[in-house]
Amino acid sequence: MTQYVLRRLLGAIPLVLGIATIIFFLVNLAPGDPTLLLLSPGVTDEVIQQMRENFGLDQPVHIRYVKWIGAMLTGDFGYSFTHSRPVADVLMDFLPNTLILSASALLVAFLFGIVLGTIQAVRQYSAMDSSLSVVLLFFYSMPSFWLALMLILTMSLYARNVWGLPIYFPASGMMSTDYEFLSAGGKLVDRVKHLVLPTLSLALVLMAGIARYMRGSMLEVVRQDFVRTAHAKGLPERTVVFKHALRNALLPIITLVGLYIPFLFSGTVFIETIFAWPGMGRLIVEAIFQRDYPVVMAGAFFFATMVVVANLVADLLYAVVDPRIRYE
Amino acid sequence: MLESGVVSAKPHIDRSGPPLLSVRGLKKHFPIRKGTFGRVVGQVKAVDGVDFDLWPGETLGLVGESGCGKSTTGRAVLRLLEPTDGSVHFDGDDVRALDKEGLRKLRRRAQFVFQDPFGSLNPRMSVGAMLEEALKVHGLGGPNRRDRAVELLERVGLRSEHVDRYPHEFSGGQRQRLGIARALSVEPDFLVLDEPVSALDVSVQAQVVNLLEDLQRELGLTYLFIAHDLALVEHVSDRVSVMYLGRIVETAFSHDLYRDPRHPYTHALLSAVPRPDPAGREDRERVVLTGDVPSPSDPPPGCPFHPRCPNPRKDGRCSTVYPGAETAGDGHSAACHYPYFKV
Amino acid sequence: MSRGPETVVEQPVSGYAASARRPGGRGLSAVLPGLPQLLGGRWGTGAMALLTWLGMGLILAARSDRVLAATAGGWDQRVALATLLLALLASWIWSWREVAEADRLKTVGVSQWDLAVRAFSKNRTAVAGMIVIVGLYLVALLTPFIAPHDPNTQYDLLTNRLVGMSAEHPLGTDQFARDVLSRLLYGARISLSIGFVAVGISVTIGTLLGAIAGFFGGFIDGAIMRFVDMVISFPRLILLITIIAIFEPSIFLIITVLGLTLWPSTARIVRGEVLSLREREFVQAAEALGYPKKRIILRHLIPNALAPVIVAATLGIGNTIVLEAGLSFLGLGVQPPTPSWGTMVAAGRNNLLGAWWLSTFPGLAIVFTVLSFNLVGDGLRDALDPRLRS
Amino acid sequence: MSDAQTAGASLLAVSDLRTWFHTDQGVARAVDGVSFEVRGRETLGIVGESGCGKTVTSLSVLGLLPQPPAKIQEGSSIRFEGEELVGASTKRMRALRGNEISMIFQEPMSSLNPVYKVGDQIGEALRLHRGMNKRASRAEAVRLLTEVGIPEPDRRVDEYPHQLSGGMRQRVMIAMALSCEPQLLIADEPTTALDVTIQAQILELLASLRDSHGMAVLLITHDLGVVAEVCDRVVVMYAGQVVETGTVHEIFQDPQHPYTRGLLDSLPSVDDPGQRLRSIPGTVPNPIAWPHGCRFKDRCSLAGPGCEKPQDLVELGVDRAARCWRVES
Repeated sequence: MTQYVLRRLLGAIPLVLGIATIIFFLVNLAPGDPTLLLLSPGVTDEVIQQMRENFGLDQPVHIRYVKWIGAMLTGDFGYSFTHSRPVADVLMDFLPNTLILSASALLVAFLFGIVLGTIQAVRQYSAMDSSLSVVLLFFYSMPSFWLALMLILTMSLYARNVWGLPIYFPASGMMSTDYEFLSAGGKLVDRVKHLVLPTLSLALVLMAGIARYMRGSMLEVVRQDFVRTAHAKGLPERTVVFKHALRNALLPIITLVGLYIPFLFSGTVFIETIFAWPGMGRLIVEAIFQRDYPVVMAGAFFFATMVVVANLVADLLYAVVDPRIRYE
Repeated sequence: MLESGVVSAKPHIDRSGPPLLSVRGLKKHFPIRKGTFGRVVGQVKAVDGVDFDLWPGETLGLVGESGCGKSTTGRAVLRLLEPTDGSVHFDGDDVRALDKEGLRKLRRRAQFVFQDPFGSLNPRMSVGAMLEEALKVHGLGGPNRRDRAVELLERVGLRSEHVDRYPHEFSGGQRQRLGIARALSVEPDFLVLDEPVSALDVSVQAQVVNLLEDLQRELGLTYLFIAHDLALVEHVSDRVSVMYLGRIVETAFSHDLYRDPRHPYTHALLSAVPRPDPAGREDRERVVLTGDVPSPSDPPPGCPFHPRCPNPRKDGRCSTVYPGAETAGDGHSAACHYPYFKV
Repeated sequence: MSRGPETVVEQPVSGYAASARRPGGRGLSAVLPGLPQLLGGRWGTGAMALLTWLGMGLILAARSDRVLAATAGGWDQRVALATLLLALLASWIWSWREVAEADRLKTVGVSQWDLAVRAFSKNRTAVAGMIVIVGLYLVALLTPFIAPHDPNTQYDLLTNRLVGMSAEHPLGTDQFARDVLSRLLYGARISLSIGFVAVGISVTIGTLLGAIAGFFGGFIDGAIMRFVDMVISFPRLILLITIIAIFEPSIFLIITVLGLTLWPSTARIVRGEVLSLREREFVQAAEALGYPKKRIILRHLIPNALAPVIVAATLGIGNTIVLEAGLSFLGLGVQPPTPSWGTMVAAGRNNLLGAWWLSTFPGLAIVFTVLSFNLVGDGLRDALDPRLRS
Repeated sequence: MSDAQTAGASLLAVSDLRTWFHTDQGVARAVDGVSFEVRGRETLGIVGESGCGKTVTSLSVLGLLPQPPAKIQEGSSIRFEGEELVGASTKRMRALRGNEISMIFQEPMSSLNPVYKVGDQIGEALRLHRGMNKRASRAEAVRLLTEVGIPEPDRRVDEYPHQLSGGMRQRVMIAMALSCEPQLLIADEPTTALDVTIQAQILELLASLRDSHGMAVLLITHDLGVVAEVCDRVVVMYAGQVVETGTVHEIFQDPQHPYTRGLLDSLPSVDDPGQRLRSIPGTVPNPIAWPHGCRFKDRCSLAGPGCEKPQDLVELGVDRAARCWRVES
């Protein structure tokens, strides 16, 4: 088993290096020159020239590339102009927030997606199946940033103030202003309340996709010969469905993890911007606008690594569930 | 000069001249790759040294259980799969040395008929278009290729108005006829038939087999007939070769092979075939082999059949020395140190 | 064992021909396109022809002044005029030919595509999706005639700013007192055209590279697939944002960038299909018949690999529309004042409480457009399902 | 073996079974009035070509057909030890399946669940019907694996289906079916997907287990050779109907119905390969529109005026009948 893991890890390294290379050359093709940004009226040319040197911007590209990769591997991601702090520290502040949001969105999406998909497949052609299909298709076709705005509109603006409902969820930031004064329990409740809308905005679109996929996968498995064998053994319907069919139907869903993670991270860009959530997605977009290339490069590199790690985890999970893979 | 004991109902085969097809030491190994860089860690020896000859107008049956390499042999002979070793001569030409143009000419004279009625026809092309395409690529059928296509359909027992129909509108038996019509479109002399009727019901099977026999008699075709149904192979073939784990273990005139099997595997194979004759079922001699066929990636040393061989005279030589296949006077050869001889 | 009795050629061609043939069908279609189809029980085709014809008639009647002025107007007026005439003609010809088509089917066999069309037209939700899409494209092309106001003119800022729904402005006005409905109609062009063209580019590249990787295998396959793995494993939006932010955003840049970054998923699908098709016996038969590689790829592999590509493309258009809206939302899409749904949703963001309609309606427009494409995509997937082939 | 069931009385009695399929092209009458009996310790063979309804018949007995699209019509009767199964409660049917009546299928490659251990799948019926715990059912599974001739059973019991060959998987299926000592084993084309030498092993195993367990076997197959080797009595089916019944010797030595004769003639026999095969022309008609009268008339060499009216089974002796007006009773 460990041999299998090692081989997968080795396979992932060229992938990550490849992505890093693409990002590096992409960013360096950029016409804009980052140092111009620092131009306050009084700054003389020598100072700019000096600035370019210590950021190493004057050396030819390939040298900068080798130095950058070298630095990258030793964990030195360079210096951020806009935050005037080492990029590594900046990332350390923002990365955990993105991970919390992505993890909770992933959990919600896969949990509800699998449950809804299974219900649809088990109750095929029923009213439940067709109505769920329409609702899910509706969410599947929705841009997550619009869903976020609609959730804010209803759940945090209109619900309590206009419609007088006891529902209210905060629409920005990770915690309320009076966070320090709350009790430990209160703190937790406050953090969760702030997490609800961003997670739903990210998760619902994904959940719809997973449910559709799960329904198809279950319907495919229920047609297999071994399900008929299970019935021929006299097993009750729920054992056939939840023991024999479900586990086989979950196999392709696990591969979806690898496929949907990039989709999820793309979503964080919007959700973090709308909900003022201090995460990596928002960090990168702002860095791009401000031409803060070290942050862009490091952030993109981190995202790519996280996707590769997620794929690796999905592969391992697949090997755990499907014995046919384990021994190769 | 080989001469069968009993002249079967088939036309007399003249084996005095050179064979149309002669295969010597044919091998086809598939590499087993592992790991991310696809390191080769072993070889599946699907075909591991096969020799046979085929005279014009003759039908050679190639029979054996799944995994014995009979289909791979059929494909390697026509270079649908590039052989790993050995030589194949068709009408004197060295097939393995043919360049692109030479191979195209070979395709005109040697064709292939496939097994799966549902997979052997392009679902997106009408039957007429399929036949016309074959004629067009080889520049045949003259000005009006459509008439030639209709002629081919009628030749295999279908009707002219079927020409614009699509494969999914035909039954299994009719699709096999279409496969045969496509092979005939380039007017070949030699056909490799890879389990042509195995996927069909018995009654439909008989229709297609009769068609193949009529075509052979009329057009003087030579067949390499590959199948796992022993009774069918005996009915169709003049001579039969039995394959096991990538090699031919026995070759004989079909009549002699079934009366007097000399290789222990052929003997066991024949006794395992269920006979549609309940009267004799009690006193029939039964040889039931134990265990499964070994994996072709590491065949047992010496004679590949020795681990399962029920031959009473089996000894150390069997598990160390590979038995050569000497051909007895009556054209009957068996690759076994101690072949069975009818007393 | 062959799988039970299938449709055997002896039986006459079922269903399709008999019901379409109505005496005097041709005459009816001349009077009112779509009528013979409706009477013949084929709602999908009938409704589409009839609605198109009536729609065009309505525009001619209500907006005849603009139609006449169009000949001298800008390029979008001329495009609108051409669309109007073409749509009228199309509904006539199509309805006429469709009746004749029924006779042709009597003699010729039912091809895979006929089977798929018949299965698709039985799926009501898919046909509904198709009708909505055709309607959207017609509306987008005919906007110069349909839009109540000019999208960019700013009415009196004092009285007309952020006004709710009214007769004058059915969907209210925005923060620059511009008519939301007109902007929505003009915005449709951006979303619909970008989605279509970008997917067109990416599907073509993806199919070709996928087929080559699948057919030739070995080193080429390895190289293409490693590159595909890389691009697919990277969050696409961040890649897009990086590229667009570097160069000046414009429609042309967005289309090319979307087109060049969406092809890997199609390549993966086509490669998988080609790999499985190569094992199929009819491809080996083509090789046995000595057909040149080019013919095998173009005539035997790609036609049979198209089904999943068509489905992926249709679903792809929906996703691309969402992606484009996202870029516009971040200000990286079409630059103001040209209207696009994404920018309109973004504009409404800080007026949520005061003017809820600013973000809601463009968002709904996106959802219904993408929903229609997804409905059609699902319908196509079931219709092109290989199990239906025999 | 319950005492109520003596050697002569019928274990399974199927009479006038009609199982129809509602498809969008129309109603396919796959099984259209089939009657037969299976007695204790006996092997009854149902033989026929694809599309004759033999598999649908076997699945109807255990009620394994999804309703819709399938539907067992009123008037159909399936009695097991005298108890009517058509319309029986799902709970009752579940108590029978895998316990009193077991079934094995054609494709060993796909009939076992790929993600569960072999021992677990064998023990499942035992845990359900005999209330055994995990440990006891695993031990019994090892014993069963030995009984069906699988080498190193204590290692194999913890292996997964993909690690076994086709022949071994079919043995596992048989072990699974026999785990609760059923009275009737239904085998749907058990050896069709296997090679000749492996098929011989499995047929021999089935025959010995039938005698040692004293159970009846209902064998569904298209292979007349297998029928001749293993069956005591035979039912020949064509186009959803029984066209001939009789002992295996009567059917092979003195076939009455033209279809049975046609089947036997199209077999290439190993003993005299010379003469040309006499094939049956045409193809099986479409079950949505069975021809009226005799369903074989368009393919029958003896077709005549009498074939236009519906044919019923003409009794020719004890358990001996044929559905053709030309047959003299």
